[in-house]
Amino acid sequence: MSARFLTLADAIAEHVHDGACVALEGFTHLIPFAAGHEIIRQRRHDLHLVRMTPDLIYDQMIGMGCARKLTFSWGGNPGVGSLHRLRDAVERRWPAPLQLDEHSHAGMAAAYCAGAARLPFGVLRGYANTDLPAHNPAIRSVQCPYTGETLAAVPAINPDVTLLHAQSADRQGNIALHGIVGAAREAALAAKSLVVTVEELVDNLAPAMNAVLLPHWLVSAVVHCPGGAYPSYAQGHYERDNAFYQQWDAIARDRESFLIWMDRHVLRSVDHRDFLGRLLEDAA
Amino acid sequence: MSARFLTLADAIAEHVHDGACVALEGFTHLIPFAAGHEIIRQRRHDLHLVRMTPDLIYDQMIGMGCARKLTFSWGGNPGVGSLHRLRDAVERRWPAPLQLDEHSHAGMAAAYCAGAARLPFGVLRGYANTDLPAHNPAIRSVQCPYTGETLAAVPAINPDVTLLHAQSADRQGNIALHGIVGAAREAALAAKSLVVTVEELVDNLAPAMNAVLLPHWLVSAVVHCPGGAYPSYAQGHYERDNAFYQQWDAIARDRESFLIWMDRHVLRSVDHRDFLGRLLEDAA
Amino acid sequence: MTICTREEWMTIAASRLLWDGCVCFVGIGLPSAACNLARLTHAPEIVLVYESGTLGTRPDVLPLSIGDGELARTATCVVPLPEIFSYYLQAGRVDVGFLGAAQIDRYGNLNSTVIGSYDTPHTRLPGAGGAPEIATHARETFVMLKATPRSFVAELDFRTTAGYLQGSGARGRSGAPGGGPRSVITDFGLLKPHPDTQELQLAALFSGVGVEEARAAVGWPLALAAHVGIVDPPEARELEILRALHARTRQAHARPVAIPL
Amino acid sequence: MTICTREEWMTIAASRLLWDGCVCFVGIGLPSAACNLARLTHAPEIVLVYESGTLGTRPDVLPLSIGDGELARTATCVVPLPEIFSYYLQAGRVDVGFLGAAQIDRYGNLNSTVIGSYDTPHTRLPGAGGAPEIATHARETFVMLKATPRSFVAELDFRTTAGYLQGSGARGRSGAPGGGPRSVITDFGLLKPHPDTQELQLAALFSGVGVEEARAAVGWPLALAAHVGIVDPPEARELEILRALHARTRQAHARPVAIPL
Repeated sequence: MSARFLTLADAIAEHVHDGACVALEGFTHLIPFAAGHEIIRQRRHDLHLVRMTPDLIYDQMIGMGCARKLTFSWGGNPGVGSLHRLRDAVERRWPAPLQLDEHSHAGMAAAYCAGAARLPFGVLRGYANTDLPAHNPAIRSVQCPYTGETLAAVPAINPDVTLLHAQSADRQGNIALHGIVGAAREAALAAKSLVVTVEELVDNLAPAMNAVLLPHWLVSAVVHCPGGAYPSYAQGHYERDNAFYQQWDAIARDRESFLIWMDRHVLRSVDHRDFLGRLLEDAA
Repeated sequence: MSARFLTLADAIAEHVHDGACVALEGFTHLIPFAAGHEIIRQRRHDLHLVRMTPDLIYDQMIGMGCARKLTFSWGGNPGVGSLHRLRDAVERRWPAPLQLDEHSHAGMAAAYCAGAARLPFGVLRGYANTDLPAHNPAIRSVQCPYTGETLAAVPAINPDVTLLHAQSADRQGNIALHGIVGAAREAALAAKSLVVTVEELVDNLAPAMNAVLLPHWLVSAVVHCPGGAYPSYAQGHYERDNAFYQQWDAIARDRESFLIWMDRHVLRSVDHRDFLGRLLEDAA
Repeated sequence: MTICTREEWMTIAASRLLWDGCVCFVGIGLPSAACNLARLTHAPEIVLVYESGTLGTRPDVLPLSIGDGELARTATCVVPLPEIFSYYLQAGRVDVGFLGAAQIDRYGNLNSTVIGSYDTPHTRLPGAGGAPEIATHARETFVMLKATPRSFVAELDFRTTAGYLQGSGARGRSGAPGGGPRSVITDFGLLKPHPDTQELQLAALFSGVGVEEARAAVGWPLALAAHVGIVDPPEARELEILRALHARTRQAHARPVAIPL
Repeated sequence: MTICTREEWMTIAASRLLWDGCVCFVGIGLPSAACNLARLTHAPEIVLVYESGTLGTRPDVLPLSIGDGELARTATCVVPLPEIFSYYLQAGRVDVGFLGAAQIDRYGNLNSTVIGSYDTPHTRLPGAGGAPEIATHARETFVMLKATPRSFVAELDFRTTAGYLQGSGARGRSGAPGGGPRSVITDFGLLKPHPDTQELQLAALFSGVGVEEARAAVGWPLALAAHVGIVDPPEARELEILRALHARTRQAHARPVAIPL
């Protein structure tokens, strides 16, 4: 398998199917907003969404009815408060019920690592004396064959497709990330297919032998998509728009204002460039 | 804990004790030869040596009677052939019997990772249908709590002390490595104490946010020791002396020639600088 | 006495609990302000670890999120998140973990998951994040939250994070490696666990605050420690540095980010 | 026909088995020469993975060790060794694993651990290294070793690495994810497993070599495949590129390394 260069619309059409298990990763940094918007535009539904920190893009996807299940470990608007669409789905089943597969960060990280290593489960000293295992039957235990100690186990996460945003790709489709990487690499390696939007295409990646890199033969599709992480950020390219995160609280608090915003900015925009243009218009 | 800057002699005297479990890591690259020689000079014995690929430095330590046990996964002279001193210890118990705790690379890597994470065991799909588990009771199995599949388990490796060689340290004792890192970082993080010899001390490490780095608060002692990996190599500083590796075959094949070489080059040298000087004399 | 808000006082009180060189697992909000204040005052060599993977970070302004670019730019290094939880936190490399929550009970157990029942929640909260394992593995934890009878409760709706469980040694018997919540910093003073029962007791009051205010804010009958201390008011220098930090932060966050088009 | 050594012929025969774009887990020695020859001839986009953590490496000269600096310098990237074994090999990302050994049996099982008994060995060999898991997880493996009745044996002294076990589907029944040894490249030709029994059979001979030479070199009664093919002699271009690679390598390794004093 070698990386193919596609438009975002083609990459989503080809790799994200209704009912699939889909992870958009990136921990605060490099969140694939553009890819998430295209999934909404293509009206995907019944998705099993996976992400440590759902963030605004999952709030949007859940609010637009894309999801039936959410695997996560922290679902808020970082530094601001609630994800209102996520809450509405959980508290009032709007626009649809949302099944929760809830973890801690440590548990979910172990589950991604197990997935990347194609082991069926991950092991950690976690979830001890908490109510989480009682509400999530996927959290089990395993006994150490040396000490007899009981440790927590989590089932491996192996998404049908992982979508990432990264700073750059070369002409072969090798992908380079830098800055905060979260569990992006593990989520990528754990997936059956991998779609990456990038800020820029370069002839040759900067030499950095121990850099975080995804070799082209692990990459299903590469999409050139500048600004693809906005309002999250891409270290070296643009900063996190903290003000947008704060504004989102008001937009998403109310079903109607949410739907109006999504209609104007996501559904009616033809692509991510158009989406960004509409935000620029708002700001003008 | 914060890093202290010591001479190599003091660092070994303080951190490597008779009977201890000691790992000198570095996969082909950055092998801590100077540290191993100082252990020989200080006549440490009854050590449990741990290293994926024993290499020449363990051949020397075993031949000089430092070791009682060896945890390893491949014990040869890379690209050349046997480690004759290791073979002599195993085949003819000279100079002392050597207990083997033998693994595969994948198993030992999993054991280091478990050690670094302070889990009691590591899991892998390994050792399947081989005779290794029959000869190493430390290789056990664990059952997946989801699929019922039986997987291999290895006990965590947590050395009393890990010794590494690295390219550079800053004034705080932060350690930077680049190039082939093997399981050096996992061995370092798994250890109770960590001693690092470095090619150079710098005021500030080059900024590289995702570089391989050991923060100073994990480092027990830093030793400035240029050439400390020779005849292994330090990427960016000097190359592997493949010719020396080839010459070692003849030196180590015979007990007497081995002892003469060790006496002249290691025991009679006062430090690593003196050791290198003696090799230069030989070459002149 | 310098005039300040209770939030400033909490932040300053928390920062004083930290020591130079301590390795601190930092959460967003008040803990992040307290840790950075400590770094800018008496603990210049404090090692700040954020769960986003930034080790030894020295931000000039406070991050809004746990993974702002400022944290990466000023870090000694940035590692993948799974390593933070396995090789650093679980490995016992963290001295102090800072936690917040929506609810705390008298044994320092925390809820940040749900108000009401899990399946039919009254209020769905963000969830666990790093908290359960921070609480398990950090040598000690500090909890920061403002006190009301709705947050300091007799019974949690959901136990997201273990403190001292049912007290009287239950945590120790459970085998938890870390020491548990050693201080709860709230907006009237500090609570600390009783040495035997581990029930949180009033250990210190902000100077000028009375016991009755504390009791009114806590949803269980609050016991007093053998000695109830006084938390000195902020010094002028502490307050100045904290306010400058907040001013820089406000300024930085108000700076409009250009839409990358 | 170009005159060449049997070792050259083996290397060239092995290189021809590789295809462009294939992800190849490379061992030192003959496999490394074969893989790099393939890269320099018909498979420019072959992805070479060395267990030292170098991914997509394109060395100008052959490494002596598995971790020479040349491999790191010319790699797409270098990752920690545990990742190579867990995230790449065990994850099923490797198409072809190349193995050598001291002994092979008729079902492609390998010994690289010991001659004689494990506890009182006649000859202690280097041991397993990456082989057991390469053999388990690579989609297929190629084994390269010169044939003598002491290396191609009726019974192994120690099974370091599983091939087809006892044959007749035993490997498949054991649940091994990879396909096992699909070709054994030796100095008279190729052996391949029988489709049903998986016993290694003579599948091809170097042109000019007779069946009797093959039979004499193998320590079990060597069966012939339904069709025994011919391995064409090296082409001039193949030989030229291989010899230039070896010449560059000899020259590089002969260059004295300055003692870093």
